[in-house]
Amino acid sequence: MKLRADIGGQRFAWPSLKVLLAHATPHRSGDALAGLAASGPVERIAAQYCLADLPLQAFLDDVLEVDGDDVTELIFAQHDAVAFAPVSHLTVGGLRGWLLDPAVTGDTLHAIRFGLTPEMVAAVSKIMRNQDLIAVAAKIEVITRFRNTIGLRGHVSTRNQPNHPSDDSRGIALSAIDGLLMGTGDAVIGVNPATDTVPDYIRICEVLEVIRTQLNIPTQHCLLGHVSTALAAMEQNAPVDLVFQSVAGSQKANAGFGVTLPMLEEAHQAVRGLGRAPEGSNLMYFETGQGAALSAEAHHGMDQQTIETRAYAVARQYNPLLVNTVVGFIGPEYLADGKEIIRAGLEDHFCGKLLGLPMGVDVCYTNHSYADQDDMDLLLTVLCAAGVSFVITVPGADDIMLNYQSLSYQDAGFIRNTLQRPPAPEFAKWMEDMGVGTADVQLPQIEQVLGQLRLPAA
Amino acid sequence: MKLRADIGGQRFAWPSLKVLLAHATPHRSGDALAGLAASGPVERIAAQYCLADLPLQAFLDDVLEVDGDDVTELIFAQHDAVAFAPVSHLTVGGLRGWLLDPAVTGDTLHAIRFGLTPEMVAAVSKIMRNQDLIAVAAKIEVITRFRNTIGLRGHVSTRNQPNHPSDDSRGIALSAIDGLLMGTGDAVIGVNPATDTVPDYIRICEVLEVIRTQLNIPTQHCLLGHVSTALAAMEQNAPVDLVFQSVAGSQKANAGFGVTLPMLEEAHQAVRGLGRAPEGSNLMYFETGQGAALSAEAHHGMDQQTIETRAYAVARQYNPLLVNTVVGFIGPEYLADGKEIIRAGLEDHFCGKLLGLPMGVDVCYTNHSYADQDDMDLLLTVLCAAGVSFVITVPGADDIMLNYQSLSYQDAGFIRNTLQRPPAPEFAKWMEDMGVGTADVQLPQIEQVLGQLRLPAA
Amino acid sequence: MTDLTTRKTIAAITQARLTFGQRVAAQDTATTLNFALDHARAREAVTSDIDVAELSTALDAVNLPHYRVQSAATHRDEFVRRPDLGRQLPADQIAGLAQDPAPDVGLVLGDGLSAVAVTLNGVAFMAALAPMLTQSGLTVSPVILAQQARVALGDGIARAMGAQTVVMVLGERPGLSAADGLGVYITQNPSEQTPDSARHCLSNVREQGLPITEAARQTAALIQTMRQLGCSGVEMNQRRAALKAPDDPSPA
Amino acid sequence: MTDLTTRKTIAAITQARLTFGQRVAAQDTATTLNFALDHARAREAVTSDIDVAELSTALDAVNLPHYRVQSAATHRDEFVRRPDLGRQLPADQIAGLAQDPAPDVGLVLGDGLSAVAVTLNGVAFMAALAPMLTQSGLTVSPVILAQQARVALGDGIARAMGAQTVVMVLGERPGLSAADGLGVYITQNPSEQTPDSARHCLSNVREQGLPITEAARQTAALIQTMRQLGCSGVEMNQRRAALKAPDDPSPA
Ligand code: B12
Ligand code: B12
Repeated sequence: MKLRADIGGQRFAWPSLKVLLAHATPHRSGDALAGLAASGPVERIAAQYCLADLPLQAFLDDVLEVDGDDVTELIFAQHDAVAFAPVSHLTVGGLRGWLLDPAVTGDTLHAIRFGLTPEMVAAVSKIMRNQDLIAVAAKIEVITRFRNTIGLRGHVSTRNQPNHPSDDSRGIALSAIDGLLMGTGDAVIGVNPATDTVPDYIRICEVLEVIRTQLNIPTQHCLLGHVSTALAAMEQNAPVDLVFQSVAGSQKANAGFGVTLPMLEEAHQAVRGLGRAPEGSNLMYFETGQGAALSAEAHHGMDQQTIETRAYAVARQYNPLLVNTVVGFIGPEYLADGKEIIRAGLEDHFCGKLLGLPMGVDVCYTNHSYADQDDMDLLLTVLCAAGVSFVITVPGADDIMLNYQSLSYQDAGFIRNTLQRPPAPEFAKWMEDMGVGTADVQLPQIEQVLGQLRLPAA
Repeated sequence: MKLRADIGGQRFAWPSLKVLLAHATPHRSGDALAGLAASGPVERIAAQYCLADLPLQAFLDDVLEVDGDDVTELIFAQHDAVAFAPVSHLTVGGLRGWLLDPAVTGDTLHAIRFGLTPEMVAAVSKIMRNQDLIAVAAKIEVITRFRNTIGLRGHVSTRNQPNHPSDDSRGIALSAIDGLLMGTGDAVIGVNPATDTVPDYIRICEVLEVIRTQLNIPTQHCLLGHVSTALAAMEQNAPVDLVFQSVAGSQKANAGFGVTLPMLEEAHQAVRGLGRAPEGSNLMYFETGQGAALSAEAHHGMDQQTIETRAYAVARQYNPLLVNTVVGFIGPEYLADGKEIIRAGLEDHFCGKLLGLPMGVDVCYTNHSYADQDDMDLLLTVLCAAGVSFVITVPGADDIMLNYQSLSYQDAGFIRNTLQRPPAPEFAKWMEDMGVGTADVQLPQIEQVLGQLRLPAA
Repeated sequence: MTDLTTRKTIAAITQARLTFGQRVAAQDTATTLNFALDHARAREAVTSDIDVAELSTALDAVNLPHYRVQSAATHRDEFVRRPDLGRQLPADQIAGLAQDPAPDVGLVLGDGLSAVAVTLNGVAFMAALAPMLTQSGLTVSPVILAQQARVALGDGIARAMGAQTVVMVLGERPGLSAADGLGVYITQNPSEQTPDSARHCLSNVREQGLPITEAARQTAALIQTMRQLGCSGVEMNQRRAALKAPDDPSPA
Repeated sequence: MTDLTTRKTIAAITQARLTFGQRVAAQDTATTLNFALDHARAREAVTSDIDVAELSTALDAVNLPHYRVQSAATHRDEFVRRPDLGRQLPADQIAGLAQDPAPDVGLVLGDGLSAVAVTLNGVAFMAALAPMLTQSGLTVSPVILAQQARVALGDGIARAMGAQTVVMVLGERPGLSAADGLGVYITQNPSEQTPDSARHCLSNVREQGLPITEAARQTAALIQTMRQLGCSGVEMNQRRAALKAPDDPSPA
């Protein structure tokens, strides 16, 4: 296949599909750093013209072009020709039009999700404006369940992220309760551990379990340690609700995280074996993020957004309850400023949802990137318009362990009151019963609640 | 009054309230150009601390500090001590908290609008994040009426802007009809004339009147020529629905536009005298925009956002049907990039609404600024969350006369379908009757509609 | 009435990006990409520098002597963000401009916001205007090629040359559909602080706007009036109106 | 259980920005402004350069010889956007580094993402570590003050000095509540392409995190193990685990 475009008398050509994809991507610092970006705006648009005219069939070859990559194998194994049929005759540009067609409903989109490969979805996102990414994502409803229901149209859930630099039990509990009293945590109460030992893992799980059961909260908790630690903890009967793992879009990048597909399969079966959730519940939680594959030098010449989208193939294999991109987390070498972070957040959300995932976003930035709270307010607001499943919230928007800024617990109030997106119905009911989020109710002070909890020894 | 703040052992001081306001403003290129910006982020935040602690009472002195400025006189004449009473004891920071308090409803905010001066409102906006600007504006409902009802909660109207570089009658009609067939124009069908003679003014009014009456559209039209031209045209019985004028925040800046407050008063009475609208209708249309006063060297040392807000005092004096800021129109010397344009758009919208205006925004940028359609998608989406009254739309987002990019007619579909904000109810009914905006209906082609119209001779 | 059933006849009436496709969906992919390309081209127009050698050759070909200056803005990005610098004529640029005898009219060709417009239409405009002025007995300066130039830079140039009238021709901010529009700003008795209200302006000087020779003709005519009345801009309009019909109620 | 009814006792447990005020409204004004100030301070930490003279004096005071290099990144903004340059040691910086005899351990103090952290804690860490190493019979290099330094810059520096172990101490990306955290990255047999998985890392080295002397102690201990096993990072962990308990099922 010849990949080229003529623009005003100038001919542009690209040696392979993955180079074309990279050159068609909206500008971002990480692709420039990797030497994969277009030479300038005109070449970028030329690549977009070329991409728009490409038949979707072209993506049914190995786009990554690497021998023995199990993520690629998974992508082919997942591809469902029947689901693909309604769009198999389209070009990438045609797919964009079809996705935006008002006659194409969310149900139709859900039905074709295994007909689309990550690369097709990444490709079409590259020729879509922010508005298009919002409009299509807003049509799709991805519903998942554990102790409550995530992803219902018109609802936005939150993760309560009570991290602590030394994993102090009471430090974690204080932050978790603070967030619960602000109405956050229906997606999950999820802690990133600073430590990585099995005993610490179990201890923190128990702290979260105490909070959940004693306050009787219809939600789930999760410790975001390594999957191997989770496996070891489950063997010792730790109260594990969800198993977490960071995943990426190539075998090599996953190896960089110390994880393989069989390990994920094993973990999925192990957590199902615990029987803590009703049959058929969703039991996994994955994080991804543009830049991780490049930073592990495992991107194989793919642009960071395309390889990110391939990670969603990994994620959807295990019917997760939650998936989120950590969009602005790594730093400006991948996403330089508010504009790039917002665009990437919308792309990731759109791509994940179109591939059938319950997609959340860590609306965040680091202090070395060129972004601030105003940018986060924008990203949060447009994501809610796009129907995001959940966002992450931390005390005062400041994660004191990972050193970055995400949303604050207070932002959950903005989501409910101004953007009119209530949390999961079961959790909303709990809030009502507790008086959380209601103007006049005097809530117990955080110290009182903590005093009543019987925490495991720190 | 001493204006100072101590930050980490460093003392900052400001010689006057207007310098303090300028230094407390989020960074923007125009203030830097004017030499009015803070020396850096820390001084800016120091100024915000100082401003937050300032009692609102401090703004009841002449902030502009210019002798014989009639906009200042107007601001004092408008100030209503009774309306001010509920907030008179507050500082600027206290006002922010009060505005965000869920117990303070839109009705309460509407009731105090003449208790607040433009400078108070500008001041509080400077210490508000984008999210705050959205949350407070979203509470306020400003309803105005002519042939339809603008500003109802949950509705967003559009201006249809069919400009033409030589004011060709058929060129204007083609564009206007194109937009109507996409469901735009319930706020107004409004043309910026390239020419500025009375006969041209009358001719274009007649073209718009033909379209409105023959297609039986419950909307109003407007020619955005100079107010003096409008007066002359009305004397000759031109079908003038709304009188337009650009206004600014100081007498000198208005003089730069060739306009005085008595002229506006005269025009208001003249258009009321035409009796084209039901008694009590709103009959004026104003545009404003950050940078205009500075470009006319009539800002008197005030930052561009504060002096912009003063223009709203002028606007609200004449009960307008519509007011909009042209936020990104002038160029990067005032608002450099997408981030600055979006922030300024949210500020202007918030300030206008809090002062009681039916606030719209021209979501736009020029080719020399550092912005693109992705930025406009963000601004549009967040403005709809903030409850904007109307936005401007042009064919294909490209204004071929004024050389800038605004929203496209298609964006009205995004507003209705994805953001779920229908137009004015009367206009929505007309669309339904016509089948406009419905998937299956075959609309008449533009040429047919135009062929049927009996346009005045070009 | 013209046949309006073809896109071609419609295109002759307006360059507006009308919707010829579906009326409920978002813009189709081709439209979106064309828009993006036009935007990239317009950005190029803003960020490119004029090709001085090319303009120089073209001016030679029409026998117009010329001379080159640059404002206090050193590069395009600074020019775009700092209009104040684009209006300043650095001290070291002044000496070379002095003319003996001083010309009546200073001719300045600046890049403004579109080098493209200047390259396409700038020389033709000057070639049309200069003989009209000389035929009416006025002396003109060489064409001053001004880089990183805003409108008000012409004032300083004229003063350095001792010209009482200045014609500043420069690229208007490029639109999405046209980057070739020239703005012609004419000022009588330019001073250090000429307000814009004391200038005249012709805009959209380009093939699909105000044709070049017509613009040159109007410029020459305006210069005659300005020099008679000793002022330009709003003041000139008012004086001319007062002369014509003291009680005419219609605005200038 | 400690008394949790005062803010002070809570603050001793966590620096998290808990909500002590109203629980339904947006953040109050003081909280918002404090956040903005902390952000500005953290940005300052990222964008400031280390004060080499000050560090130099401080190192002199604790009798540590030192030498200065800079990566291929020329200024802070480039450093932040181009981590690849921050990892490269320019050819002209190599010559001055050669040591005779080659030291066992190369000591590098880099700015990383926070000059503030280096200024506050860098010298104290080196002053604690160097004697521990020499007491255990290892020779150490002068402290190499590296500007615009990423972790991997230490590899090139060590190789230029002929050191088989390198300790790269630098400012971690600053958080909103703390800009004083040092990251300590220790690598055995650094090569041109050391993967991060072949390093060890101690993070959050600061007063409210891992105390400085404790971090120096752990670093010295790790260096002993590395030099015995001839590798660092994941490989070292695996070998050590294999030595300790070949069938231990718990992860490293
Ligand atoms: C940007 C712009 C403005 C900006 C200028 C701000 C700025 N600092 O750049 C603002 C919004 C303030 C403005 C105001 C006005 N403008 Co204007 N403006 C334009 C626009 C869109 C682009 C100009 C451009 O690219 N200039 C080139 C760059 C390189 O020049 P510059 O040195 O950076 O900027 C100077 C010029 O733009 C000049 N300028 C701008 N407008 C006008 C108008 C007149 C009559 C004059 C003499 C000079 C002038 O002032 C700037 C500062 O010195 C043109 C449309 C076009 N296609 O050209 C209309 C245009 C030039 N403006 C026009 C008009 C009518 C006006 C106003 C009189 C509107 C009003 N009723 O108040 C005012 C007058 C301003 C004044 N003080 O005299 C008309 C002029 C018609 C004519 N032939 O006389 C035009 C052609 C648009 C139109 N068709 O309606 N304008
Ligand atoms: C940014 C960051 C990352 C980024 C690095 C990307 C990049 N190019 O900068 C990403 C997200 C890829 C990452 C990945 C991992 N990280 Co990390 N990371 C951080 C963080 C937040 C800041 C680091 C920093 O400021 N460095 C300073 C600058 C100047 O260095 P740099 O040269 O620009 O960047 C290098 C280092 O950051 C280094 N690095 C980053 N993480 C790790 C982890 C280890 C074990 C090592 C040896 C090196 C290393 O790799 C970068 C490229 O060379 C720290 C937290 C902290 N407070 O320091 C955690 C932290 C260092 N990471 C940690 C961990 C556990 C990991 C992972 C092992 C997670 C996992 N399970 O997959 C991976 C391993 C990466 C690898 N290939 O070895 C732990 C280390 C614990 C320990 N004492 O060993 C920390 C302390 C966070 C925590 N408490 O959980 N990380």
